[in-house]
Amino acid sequence: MATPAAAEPGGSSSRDAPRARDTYVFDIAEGRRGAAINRLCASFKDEHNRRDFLSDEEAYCGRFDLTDEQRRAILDRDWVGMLDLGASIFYTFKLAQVDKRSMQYLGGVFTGMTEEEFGSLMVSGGRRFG
Amino acid sequence: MATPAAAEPGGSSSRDAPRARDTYVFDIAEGRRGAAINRLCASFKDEHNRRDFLSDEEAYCGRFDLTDEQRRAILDRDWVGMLDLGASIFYTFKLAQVDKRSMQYLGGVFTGMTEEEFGSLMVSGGRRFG
Amino acid sequence: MAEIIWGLATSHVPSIGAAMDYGKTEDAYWKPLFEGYAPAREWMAEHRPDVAVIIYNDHANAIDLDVVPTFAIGTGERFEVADEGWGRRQVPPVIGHPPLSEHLITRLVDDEFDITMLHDLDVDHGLTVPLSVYCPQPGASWPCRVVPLLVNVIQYPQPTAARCLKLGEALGRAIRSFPRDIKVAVFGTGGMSHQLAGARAGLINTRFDRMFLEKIETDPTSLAALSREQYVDQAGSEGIELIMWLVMRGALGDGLTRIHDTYHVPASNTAAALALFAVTDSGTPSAPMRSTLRR
Amino acid sequence: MAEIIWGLATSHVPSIGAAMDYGKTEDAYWKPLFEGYAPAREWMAEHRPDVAVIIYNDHANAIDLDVVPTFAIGTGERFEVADEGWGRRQVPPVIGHPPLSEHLITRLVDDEFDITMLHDLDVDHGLTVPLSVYCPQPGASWPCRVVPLLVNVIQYPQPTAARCLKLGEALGRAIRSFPRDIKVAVFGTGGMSHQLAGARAGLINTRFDRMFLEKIETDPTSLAALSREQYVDQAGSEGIELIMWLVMRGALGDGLTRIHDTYHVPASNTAAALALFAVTDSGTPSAPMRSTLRR
Ligand SMILES: [Fe+3]
Ligand SMILES: [Fe+3]
Repeated sequence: MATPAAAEPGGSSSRDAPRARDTYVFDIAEGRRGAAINRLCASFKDEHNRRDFLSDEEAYCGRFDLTDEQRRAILDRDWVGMLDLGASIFYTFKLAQVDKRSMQYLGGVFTGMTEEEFGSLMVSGGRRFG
Repeated sequence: MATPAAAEPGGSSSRDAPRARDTYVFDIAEGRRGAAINRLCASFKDEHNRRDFLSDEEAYCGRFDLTDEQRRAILDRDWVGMLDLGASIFYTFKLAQVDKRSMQYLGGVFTGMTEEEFGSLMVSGGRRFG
Repeated sequence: MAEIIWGLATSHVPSIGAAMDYGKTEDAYWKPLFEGYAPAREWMAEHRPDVAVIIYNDHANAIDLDVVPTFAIGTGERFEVADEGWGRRQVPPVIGHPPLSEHLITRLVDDEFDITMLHDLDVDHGLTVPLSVYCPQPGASWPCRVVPLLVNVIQYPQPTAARCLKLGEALGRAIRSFPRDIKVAVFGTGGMSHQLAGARAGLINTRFDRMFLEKIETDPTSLAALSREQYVDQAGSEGIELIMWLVMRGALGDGLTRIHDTYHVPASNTAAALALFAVTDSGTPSAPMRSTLRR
Repeated sequence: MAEIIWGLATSHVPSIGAAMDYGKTEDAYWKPLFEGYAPAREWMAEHRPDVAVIIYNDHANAIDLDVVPTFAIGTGERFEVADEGWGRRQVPPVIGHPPLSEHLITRLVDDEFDITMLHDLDVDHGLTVPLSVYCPQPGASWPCRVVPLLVNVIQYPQPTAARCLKLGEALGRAIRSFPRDIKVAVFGTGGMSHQLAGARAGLINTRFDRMFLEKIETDPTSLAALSREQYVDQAGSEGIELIMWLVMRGALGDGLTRIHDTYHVPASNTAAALALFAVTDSGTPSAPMRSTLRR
């Protein structure tokens, strides 16, 4: 809605192209849609919650008002799916950290690369658009 | 600080004059000073907390970071004292409600009247100043 | 496009709600106030809005004491009735209008108002009592959706009265640019003169209140020129709530007619009033019914 | 009266803090960035402020996700370092300056900025990494007090760039009217171009960044004219953080000299930069040292 890019799907010419939208606009409606995922991820600010989650992920998910799709996306670590279901990267990154995954790993997921490929691309100056 | 009235003490010609300041200005510094009292009173939004408080007031006070003076003011229902220690009437009124005390009762306390006297004065048009 | 059809200014004293909830409106203490409401209620019942934008303040209930927004808008689909320390009022939950909330926030932020978004909000007497003043018998649900707009009137520094009037003007533009054909009412709540604490507790300033009730229609700019210190001094430390009437007034614009008003002392420790204004520049003008103001 | 002595624009990427915390600043990956910081750090070490006003955003850490203030100021005596989901950074707690916070809030609210007051606030990497950029070895305590000023850059609608520049101008007036002889530095944090999520993840726009680094000094008004959509489009969905540099820039006023700047790609997934400006109209002018910007 806000940016022209927001509504456009990601590259579509290849079967391997990531499903991620070009740019996510985290607006109020998205925030409402993704609130349960974000709330779950926000809870990882407490060490105690991180341990609870790791010891029984399914049970931990039960504490939050997740849709089945959202629960699935969390348990499967479907990073694109979580964003498509309204989550914000600032929250889902906390889940990635629980998994000891880096932002380069996530960047790779969003763009169909390995963590190493994505990291090298950043070192070589990042990705240019427009 | 904000209003001229704020800094002036209440009527001072009589020994019976209330200790209350004319007008409390609940500013940031006051809010910081009175935070523990306000936090305790805010907790009464939960029925469960109201019951806990009534069953053991001293223990309940222990849950909050009150100064000795603040704890004393709460336990003694020193309504003027609480405000002088930084509380806001919107919070202390919740404590009054736990005691089933009305705003007219508090008005009486602040002005050196009984609840009935204060209520009658309101019905007759309230108190004029200036 | 959305249309603003009327604006209501009303006190929001908890005991006014309690009088309705516990069937005391015919008691000698309360009867004059509710009789004063009657003509406005009849008129409003014939002019039902789809949405009410209710300008009010939270009274240490839903908003954490460590977070004090100057202006905030609730975005939710539903607002539960708050437990303010003595159990919840037995009134229906308040149903929101998320698309309108989002539209108003975006327009106001673009218009340089620094709105706080509240995505999860319980509503206290500041909002539910005005709804009851509008609609005393809602049954299972209120007759309109609600967008809550909250103003800090409790902790110094409150917004200036001038800023509140400007917010109202921007709010009016924002509502009227909402691309759906809905009818909107705007509520300005709180006041009139009252002070709950301190040696001046019980303060009532009828002269100030009458002046304010008159000028809210005819000369809101002069009310916007008063400082927060003047409000506290003249109308009491809680009478500063009157700045919220200016938000409503700003939203209505200049084409308005007074339908009704009433003024009564006391409701609990407060001077209670109601003033109802029809917006006449974007609909059929409504003839005023009667005013109790200058009797 | 208080005096603004310098302004620092700096990225606040968590991994910049981690590089310092875990002794990696000499690694090939990080060395160029930290070498770029060195001249600015030397100059700042010789020009110590009493208080830093740090404009930053919380990243889903200290502020509940249901409350999104457009602009907020922390009022506390102390701000704990937040646990962002991977343990707290081992840096000193941040000590506040309540009288300055209160003064700024009152002046800004009177100046029609609708500030949210935050009376209890943990601070995340958005604030602590810039402190480390300023002072890499604080020991047991940071060398200055801090007033945090938070901007919503995460949830649409963010404040406009124009509003941010105006807030900065008002902030400058508010700081300079504080009646104590203290020296104040202003930090604008975040940026430069980066996008963390979506098919455009990894976006870097060096052309835009260089333009921004230049015009933040010479033509901030042109940067204030860009829409939030242009920021997101050009600098990435997280690059919109750059609007916070405009708050700092507005506070400095027109008499400023660039002391140093540096630009490096990448810090994690971000284009990282630093730009340091001395305020010259209320102190002795400082000669610029060197600029890596237009090398
Ligand atoms: Fe009120
Ligand atoms: Fe950031």
